[in-house]
Amino acid sequence: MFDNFPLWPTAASTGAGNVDALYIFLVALSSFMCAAIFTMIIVFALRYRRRKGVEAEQIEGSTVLEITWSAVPLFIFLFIFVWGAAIYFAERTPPRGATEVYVVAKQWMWKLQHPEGPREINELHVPVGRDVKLIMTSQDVIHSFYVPSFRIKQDVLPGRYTTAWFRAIKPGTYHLFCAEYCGTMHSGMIGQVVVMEPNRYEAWLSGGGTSGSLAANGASMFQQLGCPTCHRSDTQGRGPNLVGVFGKPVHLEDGRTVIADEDYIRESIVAPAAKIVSGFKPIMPVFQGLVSEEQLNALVVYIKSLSPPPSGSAGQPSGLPAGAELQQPKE
Amino acid sequence: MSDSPGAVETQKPELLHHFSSAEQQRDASTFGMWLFLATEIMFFGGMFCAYLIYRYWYYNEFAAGSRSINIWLGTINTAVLICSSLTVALGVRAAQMGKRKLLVTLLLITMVFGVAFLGIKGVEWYQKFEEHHIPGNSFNVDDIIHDYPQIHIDPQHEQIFFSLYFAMTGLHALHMVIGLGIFTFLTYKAWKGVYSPSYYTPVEVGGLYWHFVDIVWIYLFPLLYLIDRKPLR
Amino acid sequence: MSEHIKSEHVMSSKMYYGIWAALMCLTVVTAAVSFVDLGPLNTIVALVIATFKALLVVLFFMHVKYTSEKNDQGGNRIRDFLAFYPAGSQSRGLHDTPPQLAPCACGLTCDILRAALREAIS
Amino acid sequence: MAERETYLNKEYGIRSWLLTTDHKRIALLYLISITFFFFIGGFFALLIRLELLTPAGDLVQADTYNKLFTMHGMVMVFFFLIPSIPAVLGNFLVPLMIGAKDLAFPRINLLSWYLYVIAGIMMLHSIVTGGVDTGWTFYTPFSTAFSNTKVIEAGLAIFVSGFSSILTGLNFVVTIHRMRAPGMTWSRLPLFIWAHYATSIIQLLGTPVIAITLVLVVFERAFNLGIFDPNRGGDPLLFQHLFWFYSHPAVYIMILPSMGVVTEIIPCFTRKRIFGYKFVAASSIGIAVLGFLVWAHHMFVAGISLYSALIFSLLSYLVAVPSAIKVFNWTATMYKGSISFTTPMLYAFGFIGLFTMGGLTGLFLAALGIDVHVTDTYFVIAHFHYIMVGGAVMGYLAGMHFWWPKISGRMYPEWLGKFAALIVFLGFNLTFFPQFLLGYMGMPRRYWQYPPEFQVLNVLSTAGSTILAVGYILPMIYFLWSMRYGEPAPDNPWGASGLEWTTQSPPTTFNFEETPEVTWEAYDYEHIPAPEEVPVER
Repeated sequence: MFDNFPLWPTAASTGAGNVDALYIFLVALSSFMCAAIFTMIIVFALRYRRRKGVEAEQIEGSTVLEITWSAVPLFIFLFIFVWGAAIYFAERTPPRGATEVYVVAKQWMWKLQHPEGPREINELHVPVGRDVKLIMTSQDVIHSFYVPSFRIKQDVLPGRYTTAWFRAIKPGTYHLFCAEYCGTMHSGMIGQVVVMEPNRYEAWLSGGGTSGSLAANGASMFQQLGCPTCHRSDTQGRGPNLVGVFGKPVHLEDGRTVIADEDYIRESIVAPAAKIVSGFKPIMPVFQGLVSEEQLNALVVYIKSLSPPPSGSAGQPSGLPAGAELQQPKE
Repeated sequence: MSDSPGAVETQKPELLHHFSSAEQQRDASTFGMWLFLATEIMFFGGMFCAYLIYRYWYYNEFAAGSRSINIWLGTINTAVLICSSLTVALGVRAAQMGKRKLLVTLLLITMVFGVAFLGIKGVEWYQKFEEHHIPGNSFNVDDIIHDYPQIHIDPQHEQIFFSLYFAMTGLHALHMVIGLGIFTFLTYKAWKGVYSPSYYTPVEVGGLYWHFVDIVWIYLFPLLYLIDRKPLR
Repeated sequence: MSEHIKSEHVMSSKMYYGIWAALMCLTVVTAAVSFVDLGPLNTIVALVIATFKALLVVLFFMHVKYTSEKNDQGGNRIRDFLAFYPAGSQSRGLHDTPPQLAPCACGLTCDILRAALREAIS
Repeated sequence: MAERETYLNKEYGIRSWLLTTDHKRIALLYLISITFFFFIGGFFALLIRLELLTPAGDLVQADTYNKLFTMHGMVMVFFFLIPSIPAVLGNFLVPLMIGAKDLAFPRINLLSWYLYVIAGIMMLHSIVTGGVDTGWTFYTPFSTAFSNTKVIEAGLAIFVSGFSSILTGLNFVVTIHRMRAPGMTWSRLPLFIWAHYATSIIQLLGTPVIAITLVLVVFERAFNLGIFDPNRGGDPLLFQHLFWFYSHPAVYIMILPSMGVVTEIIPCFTRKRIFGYKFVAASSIGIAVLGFLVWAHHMFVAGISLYSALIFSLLSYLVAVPSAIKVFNWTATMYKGSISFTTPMLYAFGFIGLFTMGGLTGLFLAALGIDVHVTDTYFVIAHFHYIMVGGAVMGYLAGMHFWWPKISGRMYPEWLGKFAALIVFLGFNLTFFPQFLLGYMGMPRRYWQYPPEFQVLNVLSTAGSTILAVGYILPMIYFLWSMRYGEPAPDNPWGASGLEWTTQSPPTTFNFEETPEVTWEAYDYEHIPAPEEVPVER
């Protein structure tokens, strides 16, 4: 009936329902507060409107009332804060073993790449019921990845990775918007997320001419760029051994310790001098400008694939780079 | 005092019509200047905040950049500013005591110090210009990288140090130039004999400003010049 | 003479020269110390000296020490700002009474507590 | 009645205005200039609304649209809202209300107006020579490395206007501290003064931070520095932190004075003391202080850490408490009052209603989980227009009507005033309420074209904006009309309690015949007779 006039976005992800619940609660609370205050104002305005011979009654104030109407809202606010924070916490914490889709934003286009290989532009196909983690970066200015039906939004910044995740629960086609103003065609930087039943997703996956998995591309980049010359899989290399590095703490030359996450690996490629691993010399060339964002993503995925998935994750997640096992360097 | 809105006092030309007493007027002016200095603290504070964050992130580059600045010029400039602060303080004192010639002399000496500061600053900037350390297209820190093979220097991060160096010293120098303008005005008025022991607020307020600019430099000096001067390992 | 405006206290020039000498010494000290390896203490020492110098300038050259020692009407900023008296006492308050942001906040808190106590007892 | 000498007829000629140091004349200079900018900004807003009538981008080019919303934001925020109440009503009333002859620094006051004019000319110049397309938020690296529009000039214009704002705030603080009439203690100050005091503190401590931030942006663009550009090693989030450190408190620069106005009007037309004077005063200060601690709630999805997001969300809820206190106190003041429905009172009612809605939707945005969904959508647009237009502009109009008799010495046509108030209220709600729905549906802000399912609500909003425009033009017309044809105003047409009503309308240049001595408390309405006929009908 309301084809052109919907009032509520579809709730198509596991998180959407939680956001809607809090939203409905707040709408109810606000309506109640508005109704209460407006009723009071209207009643007072009519009941105490100016009349001949009736003087206003001077009232100084009431400390008890003041404290009440400061404390009660405060407690309600704190309640809302906790509820909102809980939702946010879930939104910001991707489950282990989520399929990792790499997103590169540029003026004015979304480029997405699945771990299995397919690349998409302004379109993202995902199956129902799978956790999908988006690892995003920008080639130029700040963008923002926004899917209203999933209730997720995350700014995408140049020079670093930000992440978001969702699990779709309802097949359909949903809007993908850029929500951070990014220049002339900001409003044209839109696309769609297509949520499919798993079997149709598999069909889609095998239908497209894939160019090899992301990790496999990364592996060949790794060879092409000559990385294995130094980053050998033993301890004799001039660079650190990269097998098993990802997700582990790394001791740096200046005494700090960092966790080897995506941002760290990325930084180590584009600006190797920033963090030198303890015991090594700063001899690695700078790759800034020599590798594109997509190639960088492939390299990061490849290096990640050199580390076994964290133990305790529920089985082999379907999203693990398909070629990870094959690409393990021969010892 | 407030009963008689001061028929006597309004005869003084320097008392503006809307104040009820010279004291109220003087008080308002100094209070206003203190508030303005609070504003200035926030103004420089924004930049100091950026400085601290980047210094924490890019310590190596900041240390190396700091070493490449001429510490002698920096120290001399600090001394010059402290001397100028002394002459300002003495100048306010001369105004309080109604010594017109002394006041004019001290104000002039202050300005000489101020100009000297800017001159030395100019020399320093010129050195940086010759070394291609000015951020922009011709920015080049190969010399610094070469000088310190034992630390790892990212030219981009080095550029941030120099960006902040020029922004901070540049804005400080701009404040000095404004201060010189104020002092030119004060000197002219003092020479004309406007100030007396009962009316010297402009000198005092101008002095507050000058001292504040001095204080900013007192912080800029260690933060920019003395990050890491200790012998390298 | 009515010219005797309160803060018109003239400080001795000797004091100014003393402060100047201290500032000069500290400048030399801070530059010299930076060449000595004190580990992380270098930065701290540099900033402590800078703060001390700034304090000297504020307290003596900018006359804050003097103006906060006297405390008649007007002129004194620091103590007035922090001065405490309940907001209820309205006997003060000619146009030249000092600023009372902090006192009002304190006084208000006081009033609230007093009223709350009264309500609780009765 | 024989012509009395007033500040308006004391001197004539252009010089007597452009070189005046009289705070009342400077207030009028400000009034004229901000009205000019209000209509420029409003014109941009109408073009935006017209473009959004249809989903396709068909009225203007995408670039033009981007410039329109940027200029709308910059003009309205920096050249209308921030100076609006402080520089016009505050300038006019602060000395009058505390019994002073003028502000502490009349010449600096004039200087601040000239700075505003210079800034305004720079802004206009950047508009006519190409405009700016960065959004009023100047986010880097777009503003420093990608935009090819007049960013430097606009940035400098805002820098200069910031100094104008700082000087106004400085003047107010010194005046309130040092120039009060005998007997005008802090606890007898009108709450309008308290609100302006809190506002001035924000202006003094917040504005310099945006000034230095914009200077760094200008440097980065002009001299290729790399402080905020990640491609040159900088950090764009640092820019956002510095920007919002001012720009969030700036919201309170806009709304606090409005609250002050409403707090004057409600006691007057209920013939009652304000309920809980101390709490209303303290809540102004509380808002000013807490307002400085919540800036990063604009950045929940910008890439800040989980924990800082939690802290800023919590603090944002704290700042809601003093706002709630004010609303409750205004409502309680009406209890057992003797209420008359004049134009200023209608605007005050409108203010309370719209501000309440704006504030309550603020709770949605401070809730982290919901903010992720609705930030950067029309929900945010609606929320801050409820605060800034529904709140600040309603308060401004309320104040203009309330003090117009004092400013001009004439009464405006009351029935037209009521009519306009009604139109503004209806037009406003029709314009902005649909935007809440649009936002929750997911329409992002700053979109030149949009998917067709958003159209119906956009059409409603555009329709509302034309009504709103009429509502804003009407008062300007009848105010101008009343200056010549309005009935002469008595000294105290409303029977109000402030010191400003004890002097003649319009006041003389030095405000008071002799310095008043205050022996009564604020809002002393039991001792002031209500005027026979409130208001002067027709």
